[in-house]
Amino acid sequence: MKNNKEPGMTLIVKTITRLTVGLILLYGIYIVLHGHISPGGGFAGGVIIALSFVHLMLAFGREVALRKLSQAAASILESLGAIMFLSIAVLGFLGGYFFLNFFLNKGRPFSLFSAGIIPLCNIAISLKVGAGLFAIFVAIVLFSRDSGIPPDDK
Amino acid sequence: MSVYFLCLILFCIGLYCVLRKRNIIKIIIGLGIIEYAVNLFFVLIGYRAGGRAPILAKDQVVLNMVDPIPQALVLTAIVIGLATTALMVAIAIRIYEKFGTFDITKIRKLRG
Amino acid sequence: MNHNLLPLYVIIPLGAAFLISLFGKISKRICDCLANLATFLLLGLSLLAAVYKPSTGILVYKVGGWIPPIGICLALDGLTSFMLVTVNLVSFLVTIYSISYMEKYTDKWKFYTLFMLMLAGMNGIIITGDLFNLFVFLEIASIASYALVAFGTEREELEASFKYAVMGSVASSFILLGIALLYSYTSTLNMADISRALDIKGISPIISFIAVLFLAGFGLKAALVPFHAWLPDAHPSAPAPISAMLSGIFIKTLGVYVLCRIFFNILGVSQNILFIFIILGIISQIVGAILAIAQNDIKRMFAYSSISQIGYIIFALGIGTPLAILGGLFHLFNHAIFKALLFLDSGAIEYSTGSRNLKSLGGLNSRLPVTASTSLIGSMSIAGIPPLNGFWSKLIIIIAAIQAGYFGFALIAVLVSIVTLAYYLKFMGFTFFGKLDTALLKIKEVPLSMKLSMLILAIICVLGGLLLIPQFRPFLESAANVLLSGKGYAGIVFGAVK
Amino acid sequence: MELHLLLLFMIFAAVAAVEIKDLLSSVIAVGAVGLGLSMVFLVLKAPDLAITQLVVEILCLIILIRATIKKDLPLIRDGRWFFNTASTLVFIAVFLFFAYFALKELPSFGYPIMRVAKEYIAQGLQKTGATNLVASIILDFRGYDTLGEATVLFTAVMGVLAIMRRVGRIK
Repeated sequence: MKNNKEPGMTLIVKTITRLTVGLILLYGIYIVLHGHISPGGGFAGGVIIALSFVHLMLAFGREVALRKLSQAAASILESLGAIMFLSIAVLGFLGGYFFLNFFLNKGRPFSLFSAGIIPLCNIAISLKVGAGLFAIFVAIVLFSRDSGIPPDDK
Repeated sequence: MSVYFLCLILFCIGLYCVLRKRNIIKIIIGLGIIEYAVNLFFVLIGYRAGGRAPILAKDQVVLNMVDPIPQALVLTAIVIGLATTALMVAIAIRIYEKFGTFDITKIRKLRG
Repeated sequence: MNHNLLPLYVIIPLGAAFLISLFGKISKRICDCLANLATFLLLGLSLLAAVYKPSTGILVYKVGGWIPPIGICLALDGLTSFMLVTVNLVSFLVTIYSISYMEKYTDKWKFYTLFMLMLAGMNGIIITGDLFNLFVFLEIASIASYALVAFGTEREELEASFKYAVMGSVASSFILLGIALLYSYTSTLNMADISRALDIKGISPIISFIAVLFLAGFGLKAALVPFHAWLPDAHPSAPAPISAMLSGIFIKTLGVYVLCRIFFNILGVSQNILFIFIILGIISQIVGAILAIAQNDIKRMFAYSSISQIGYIIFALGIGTPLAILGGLFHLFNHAIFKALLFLDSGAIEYSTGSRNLKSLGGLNSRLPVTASTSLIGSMSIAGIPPLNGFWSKLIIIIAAIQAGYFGFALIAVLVSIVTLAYYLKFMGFTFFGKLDTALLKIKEVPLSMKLSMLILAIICVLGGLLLIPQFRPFLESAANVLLSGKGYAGIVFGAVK
Repeated sequence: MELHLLLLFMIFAAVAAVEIKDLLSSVIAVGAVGLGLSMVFLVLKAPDLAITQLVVEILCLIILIRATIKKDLPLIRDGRWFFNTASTLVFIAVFLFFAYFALKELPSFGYPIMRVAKEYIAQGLQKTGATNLVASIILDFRGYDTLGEATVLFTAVMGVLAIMRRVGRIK
C-alpha cells in the first residue's frame, strides 16, 4: 500500500481486474450449474466465486469489495446456504428416506435441468462455500491490517 | 508400486517438516504436504490402466473407467484440508500478534 | 423405536448450529433456548433408544434409500445407544451450565454454534456405519474443538490450541491413510462389508500396518501415553464447559469408542493387539497419575488424571473377558460423569475466585458450599471410595484382571487408584479446607444454572452404582455384547438390512 | 512415465518448501507442489479434482501469503539438534520399511478391484440422472458425506470468526 489516498494496487491492475472480475464470477456460476454434467460442481464453483471477490479486494482495497458484499451479509448467506442444504436433505423424508433424491422424474440426461436434487445441492453448496471462504479471508485480512502485523511487503 | 512409494516419500517429507521445524508457518506447510500426499495416494489407488474419466458422454458405451469413489472421497478430503489450513493460519496470526514471533521455542520461553 | 429417528441424532444439532449462527446475533436468550432445547431433545431421543431396544438388537438406516455397500448406512446397536446416552447426558448438563458461565466471554452465539457442531460430530461418529463418513464427522468434531480450545483468545489458549491442532491434523492424516489402504485392499467403505471382505482374504502384513496407523491416529485422539503431549495443555486452556466436554466425552468418543469399534468389530482382535492395549493402558495409568501429583493448577491436574483414567478403560478392554469389557464400559460412563463434574467445579471455582492455582486458594468450604460438596463427591468417586460409582467400576476391572491372571497389572491398578486418592485429597485440602485468604472473603456462590448441573451430576455419581442391579444391567450388557460378538458384527448388520 | 516425472517434481518442490529459509519462497514452493498435484490429478483422469485442487490451492496460497512476514528465520541448533533429527529420520525410515511390505499386498497400480464402484458405473446415470459420476456419488449415493464436508467448512468459518475476536473475555 504505497499511497494511502487511493487504496488498492496500480491502475494497470485495476483496469484488468475491472475487465476480468465479472468473467471470473460468471465462470464460477457456470461451473456450479453444470456440476452434474461436466467436471466441477458446488465446491470448485463456490471457491471460484469467492476468489472473484478476493480478487476485487486485492485490487481495489477492502472498501470497494465490502460494499459489494459485507462481512455480515457473507456470514448470513453462508448460514442460509447451510440451512438450504440441510433442508434439501431433510426433504428426502417426503419419499421416506433422509437424503433421498426425491424427484421421481430425473429429467433428460445431459441437459441442465436433470438429475433431481443434485443441481439444487450444488447451488446450496456454492452459496455456502463462496460466502464462507470470503468471510474467512475478510476476517484474516482485516485483522492483520488493524493490528500492526505487516500484511504484505511490497 | 514405485508410484505408491514415491507418494509415501512425499508423506514422509511432510512428516519430517512437522516434527522438526520450529516455525509455525513451516509446520502448517508440512501439514499441507502431508494432506497432498494422502489425497494423491487415494487417487492413485483408484486409477485404472488406460481408463477414462468417470464422466459419461453421449452415444458412448461405458467400457473402462477409473474408480470414481476415491475421487469423490478426495474431493471431501481437499475441502477438509482447506478448512484445517484456514483455521491454523488464523491461530498463527493471533499467536504472532500476542507473542511477536513465529518460533515455537521462543513462544514456549515467553509463556514461562 | 422407529428407525426413521436415527438421522435425527445428527440433524438436530446441525440444524441448531445453523439456526444459532443465523439468529443468535439478535439476542443471547435465543441461543440459550435453542441450544438447551436441542440438547434436551437429543437426551430424550437417546434415552428412548436405550429403553426401547429393537428385538434384533440392531437398527440399520439406509441413507438415501441405498442398500449398504452402495450407500451409507447408520447403525444403532447396544454400544451405540450406550455411547449416545453418555454423550448427550453430559452435553445437556454442560449446556445448562454454560448459560451462566459463558456470560464471561464475548460472542456467546459463536460458542454455541461451535458447541453444537462438536456435538453433531460426536453423534455422527457414534451412529455411522461407514468408515469414511466416520472420518468426516471426526474432522467436524476435531475442528470445532480446536477452535473452542482457543475461545478465550489469550496467549496460553492460542498456543495450546495450535499444538492440539497440529497433533490432531497429523492423527487425521494417519487415519485417512489407513482408510485409503483399507479401501484399496477391500474395495468398500462400509464397516460391516470391510469386516466380511477381510474375513475372506485372511491375515496379511497389510492388516498389521493398517492397525498400527489406526492405533497411532485414534490413540492420539484418545491421548494414550506416548501420544498424550497435547492434552495437558489443551484441556485446561478451554472454557470450563468445554474442558468438561473434552475430558468427559470427547476423547472417549473419538478415541476409545472408535478404537473399540474398529479393532473389535472390523479388523478383529488378536492376542497381540489385546496385549498392546493392556501395555498402553498400564503406561497411561502410571504416567498420568505420577504427573498429576506434581501439578498446582487445578485443571491441569484434572487433565493428567484423565490420561490416567483413560488408561484404566483401555486396560480393561485389553483384558478382553466379558466381565472386563463390562467394567471398562462402566468406567467409561462413570469417568464421563465425574470428570465432567470436576471440571465444572473447577470452572465454578475460577468463576468466583478468578484463580485456579492451588497455592492461592484455601478455605472455600464456607463460601462455596455447593461447589465444595459436589467436588467432594466427584473426587471421592474418581478415587474409588465406596459406595460411589467409581468404586464399582474399578472393583470390576481389578477383579476381572485377577480372574484373567494378570496379577501384577491388577496390583498396579490398585496402586494407581491410591495415588489418585492422594492427589484428589491434595486438591480438596488446598482448595476447600484450611485458612480462607482475606482476599477471598467477599466471594459469592455461583449462579443457579451452574449449581443445578453440578448437583445433577453429583446425584448421578452417587446413584451410578445402581446401573449394576439386574433391572438396569442390560444397558451395560448389551453394549458389552456388541464388542464380545467381535466379527459377528457384519452378519448382524447385513441381517438387519433385509 | 509423465506420472513419475510429476511426482519427482512434487518431491523436489516439497523438499525446497521444507528447507528454504525465506518464508515467502517456502509458501510459493508449496504452491508448486499443489499445482503439480493438480496436474497429477489430470493425468490420473480426475478432472473434477484437478479443478478443485487448482482453485483451493490458489486460495490457500493467498491466505498463507497474508500470514507470512518477510523475515529470515534464524536456524536454531540447540544441543540436541543432531540427536532429534537423527531419531526423526530413523522413525521415518522404519515407517517406510514397513510401508514397503504393506504396499506389496495391495492390488498392483492400475488394476483396482472396484467391487462397489462397478455398481455406480452401471447404475449411476439411470438411478440419479447425472452424467458426471463423481457428482452423482458425492451428492446422491454418498450425499450424507457431503453434508458433513459442507459442515466442516462451516465449522472452520465459525472457528476463524471466533478466534479472530479482538476481545475474548468480558473483564
